Amino acid sequence: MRYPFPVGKSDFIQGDEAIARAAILAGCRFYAGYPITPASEIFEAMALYMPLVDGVSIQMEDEIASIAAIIGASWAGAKAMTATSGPGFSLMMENLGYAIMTETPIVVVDVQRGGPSTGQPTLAAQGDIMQAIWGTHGDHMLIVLSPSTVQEAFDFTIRAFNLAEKYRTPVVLLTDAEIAHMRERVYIPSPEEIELVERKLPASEEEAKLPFGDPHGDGVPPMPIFGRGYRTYVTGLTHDERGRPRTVDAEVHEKLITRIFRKILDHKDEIISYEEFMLDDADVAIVSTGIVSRSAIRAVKILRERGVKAGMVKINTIWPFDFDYIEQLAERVGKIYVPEMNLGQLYHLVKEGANGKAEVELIAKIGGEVHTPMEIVERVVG
Amino acid sequence: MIIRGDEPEQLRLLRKLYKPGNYFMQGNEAVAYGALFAGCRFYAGYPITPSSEIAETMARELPKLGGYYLQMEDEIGSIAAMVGASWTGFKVMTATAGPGFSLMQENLGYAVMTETPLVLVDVQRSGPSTGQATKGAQGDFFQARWGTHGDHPIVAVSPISGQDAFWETIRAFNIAEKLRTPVVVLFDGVLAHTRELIKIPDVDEVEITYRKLPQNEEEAKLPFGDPHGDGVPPMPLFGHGYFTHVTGSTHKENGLRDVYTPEVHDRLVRRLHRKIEQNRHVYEKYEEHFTDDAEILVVSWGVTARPALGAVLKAREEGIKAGLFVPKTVHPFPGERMRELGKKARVILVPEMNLGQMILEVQRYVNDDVILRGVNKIGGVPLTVEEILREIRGVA
Amino acid sequence: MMYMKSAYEIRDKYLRKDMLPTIFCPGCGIGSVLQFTLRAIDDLGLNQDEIVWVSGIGCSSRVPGFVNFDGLHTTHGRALAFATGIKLTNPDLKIIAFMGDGDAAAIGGNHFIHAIRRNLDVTVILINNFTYGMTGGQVAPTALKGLRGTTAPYGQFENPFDIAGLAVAAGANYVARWSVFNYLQGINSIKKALSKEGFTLVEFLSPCPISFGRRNRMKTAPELLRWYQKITVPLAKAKKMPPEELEGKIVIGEFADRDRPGLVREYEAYKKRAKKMMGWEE
Amino acid sequence: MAKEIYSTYPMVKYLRKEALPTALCPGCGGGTVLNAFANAVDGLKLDPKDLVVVSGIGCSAWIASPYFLADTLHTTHGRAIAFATGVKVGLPDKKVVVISGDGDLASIGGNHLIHAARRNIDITVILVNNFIYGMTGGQVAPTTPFGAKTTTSPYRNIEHPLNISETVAAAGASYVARWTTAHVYQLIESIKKAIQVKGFSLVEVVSQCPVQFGRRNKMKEPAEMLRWFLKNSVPVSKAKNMSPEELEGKFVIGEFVNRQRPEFTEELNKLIDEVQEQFGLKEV
Repeated sequence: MRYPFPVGKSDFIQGDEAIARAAILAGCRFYAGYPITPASEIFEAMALYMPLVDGVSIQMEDEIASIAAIIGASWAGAKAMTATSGPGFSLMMENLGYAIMTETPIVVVDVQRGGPSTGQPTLAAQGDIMQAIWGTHGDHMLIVLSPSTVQEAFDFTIRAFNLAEKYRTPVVLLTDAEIAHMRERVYIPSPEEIELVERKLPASEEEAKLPFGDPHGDGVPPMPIFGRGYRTYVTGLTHDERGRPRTVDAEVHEKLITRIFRKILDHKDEIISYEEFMLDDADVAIVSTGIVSRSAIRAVKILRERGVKAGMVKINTIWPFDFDYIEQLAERVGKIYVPEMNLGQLYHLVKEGANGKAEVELIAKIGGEVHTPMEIVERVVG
Repeated sequence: MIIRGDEPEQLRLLRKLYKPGNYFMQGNEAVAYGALFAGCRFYAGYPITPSSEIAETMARELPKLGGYYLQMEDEIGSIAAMVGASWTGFKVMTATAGPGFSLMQENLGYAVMTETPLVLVDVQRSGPSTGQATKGAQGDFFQARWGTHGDHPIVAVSPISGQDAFWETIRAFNIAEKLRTPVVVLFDGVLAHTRELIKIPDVDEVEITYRKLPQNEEEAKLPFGDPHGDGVPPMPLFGHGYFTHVTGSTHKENGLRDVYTPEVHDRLVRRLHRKIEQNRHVYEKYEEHFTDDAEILVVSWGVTARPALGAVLKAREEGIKAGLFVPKTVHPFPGERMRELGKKARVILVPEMNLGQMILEVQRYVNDDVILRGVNKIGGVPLTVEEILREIRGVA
Repeated sequence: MMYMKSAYEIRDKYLRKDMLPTIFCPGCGIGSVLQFTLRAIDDLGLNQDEIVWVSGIGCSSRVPGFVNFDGLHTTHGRALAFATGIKLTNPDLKIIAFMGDGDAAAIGGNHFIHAIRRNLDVTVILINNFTYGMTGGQVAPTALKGLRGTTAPYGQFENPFDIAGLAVAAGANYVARWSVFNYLQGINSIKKALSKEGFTLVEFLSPCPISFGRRNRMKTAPELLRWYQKITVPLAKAKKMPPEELEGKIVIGEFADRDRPGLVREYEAYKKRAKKMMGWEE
Repeated sequence: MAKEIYSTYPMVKYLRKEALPTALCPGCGGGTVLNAFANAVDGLKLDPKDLVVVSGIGCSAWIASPYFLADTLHTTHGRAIAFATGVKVGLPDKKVVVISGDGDLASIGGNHLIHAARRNIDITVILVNNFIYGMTGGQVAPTTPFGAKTTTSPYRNIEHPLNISETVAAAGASYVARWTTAHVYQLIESIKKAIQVKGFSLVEVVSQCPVQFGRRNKMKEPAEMLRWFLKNSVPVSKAKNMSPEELEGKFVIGEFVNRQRPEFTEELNKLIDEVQEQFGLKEV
């Protein structure tokens, strides 16, 4: 396999470019998109690479069509991705729910920018955290990842594909304009160095007949993709294990939806990822995600120099959120600070997790600039 | 229409058309009549179960009142047309269900950002996706709060009966007009299709609010300023020669775009939040039953509040000290009151027709010494008094 | 007279027995159009395992559930966008999009014209019944002036869409329209559509006596069929009629039959060109 | 320098001075469109107080919003016409004009465009067609000529451009015309007609984007692009006798339709009158 970019070595590239290269190496062979700042460079890179690796890159008439096309492609057997930003992400909400309901593995990248509405198209924000979790209607479960460096943008994209394939679910990669447009040194591994997960396919006729069943007990049914003679029927309506619409049967609905929750929540340990820094003896914790974590690490170092026993947690998996871990953390430290580039979103999750066991304080910043380490330090030392 | 000073004519028509009295009607119809009484004279929508009867009632009644019913090409077009009409002075509404609500999210954010008063009724049905199209649910609780991208505040009310739907719709319009903001009515498929005896009042019993208009040229020049200190700028409507510029991009007080200056964004978005936060008295509303001495506090909302009340009453008969707290305005959540009540309770039960959404709001305001438990049911069948009572007994 | 298999043979061969009966009301035209489509597939001898049925939301969109093929029942209006992903990923699959008028022309109007513009290789079978049947008979953008629906209780005042006409203007390879009354022409058109590259459309005027007919003084399917006979004008005849006379009429026939290259072929050439431009291939 | 230009430019009275200079790139055709629109308003002696201008997202959406001094509604991507529908119903006596780009109105907003044409609502749409998404960095548009290079069709475009004017005419508009920025006088006249016509009117303006489109297609200079327009323009009357192959890559210019059809807001208000009459609600 020949790649249209160097592999097995480092390169100095933008976050958007890193995401595109990671997707190609993860085996993504279908990309559908629509231009939007600051995600367009992902699309432009995919447009350049896809035809060369015998994949498809197509520009659809809008974001609704883009996510629709990748769901179709996934059912035809391809690993598929789209990338967008706030306004486009809002438009995708209906079909994101469809992907959850039909258990379609796809990766959706949301490069966050200042909002609401068209807001600040070129500037970074973290205002879509709650939207990624709650944006579509009805009870639903999905996976949301959040990188803090260009290298992580690359690594998490590969992880996003692996999780999507493994759990037959849409995965949202929530990054921001800052990481998307920042250039950093990134190690692009060669294919042998990358561990890829492929979706389970039906091992027998029996399994193929239950595209929404649970033959292996892990909540994840094998996916009988189109064109293999399985004659699969896929619908966003409430359906039984065979995929037949059963829209007035409460039990069928409950069984389906709880399995969709279970297949992710039962594997929380594997899906959830966070990193701790200097937390062992800390009595003040900073919890942050994405680009802000970089200022937070620096802030912790400054605070330590000043004699404050500070530590921090970088949240890599935003959803499912590890409420239990935050509760344990709250028991260990007296106070938790949550710096984020919005007026309080991750803060809500942390507060729920802390369960009243520690004081939780929000350090909000909006307008497009990342917190400086000193802004965090000053809030902590008062 | 009504806002332009032809109230006498509108009152004459309302009186002539709708005699006060008790009528046997669906919750959806109650919403529609509430809107008509609140002064809504523009409706743009798209067919979707279980909200269609609202559109059908509006299509039948609005022309009689000289108002406009538009069926747009989709839900995105519907909310867009509403925003346009609102800027010409109309009180506007649309109704939809989950899938349509998902489609409206982008323009809902636009309405928040441009401070456009409108009322959006989401008749919740069982999801995700197309799910159970004809069945009720309460699964869009957090979508209403967080469904559009970016930092944004939102006001959402949730009626607990057909009669309540009539009044809560009127209240939604009043909040929207008073605070120049979109208001979501979180209704549901169960109440929407339940027929009940609903009292239509005399028009004089209905208090309605109108949006603030600019008092002078100066005010009109700052359509996104805060001349009165309440965070709510007067709205210089189109067609009055104000040359207003309205944009969903980050803008200054005069409406002109400035998408690069962090301070401008900070000022605007923080005011949008402050406007909602500091005017709690305009929208905060909840119901309480036996909360004074409740050891077991049931917190519920919307359609589930009714069986919850039934269960609490029965529990009291059995001597269990149960109480009920029902937020009627669910977003912003009445957190302070929740905190006070949470201090007194030993156990808090949160029954809802989803896998646990409002319970997360409750959790933020109670300490860890309270036992907090969800009573969840999905599949389209409402929780029963018996089911909730069983849970109450279980912790009594 | 050509030999026709019995409806039972067609049913047994192509329908999922465990899904029957269908949800369609008595007198609904969807069953007829479904039968035309299955007969066309049968006559052409197409491989059942190489066809995917795609649909959106509405009565007609429930069809992929009843036929024994791979099927993707999607969100409202978006079927053709989903189809784009399937077709480009696996070009060996033939795609049939079974759509209603509200789905294809109201909420899905944009995907419709853009799929045509791209010349996506898909055959659209479109049920036009002037109404939203599933949600209770609201007026559709295809409804002729004066027709009633639950959201047009005083008669439709908007101008109607001519879906076939729009498809021709947007550049579809094959476009035909019939009423379910014209069953032979209908089957032949579907066969032609399924045999061609690129975007093909066969639109059917199809009775919905329950949600539409009842509100328009045509309570039964035969009444609706008679009405179709009255309002439809064959293309050859329509060409000689002035616009005023055509007001309130619907033209039927074959409107376009051309051979622009389909999206799959264009994309294959594109991949070759890309590799050549990058010096990967001669 | 800028001040001097404004003081001698007669149309400046129609512009929002505090918003100038515009954000458009040098050589962009957007200025020509703004100028033509201002001249049409001037020629018709329209009071800008009787105008509401609506736009979506993109460079062309910025042409009149905020630069034109009227009520201006800058909306979400693709939805300008749907917003304008609400404005027109609310203010039936005002002129509602939508000025936006090809990506905005014909790609993501294509559905609202054809449905507004079907309804024949009295809105004037000035669609600036520069074949490209300029603001986001030069991605392929549904109007990009077959074979042209863009950032998302780096190996040349394989899709065929949508014939916007023809499609809108087929959908039922009252007035449809197409010109290029090299046909300024005809353009002004067409905009005047479009504003006056009762019903949905579309003026498609083929316009140059030298930075995002021209640069990638061997036409770096605006003048080169204008020459390209002039060389490849074919009047409607002549195009009628040409085969599709001969018309490949040509710009058909002129008026496509100019007809009277029932108009939406008029029909809507007529219906309301009838209903009020029928239920005896009219005041005696």
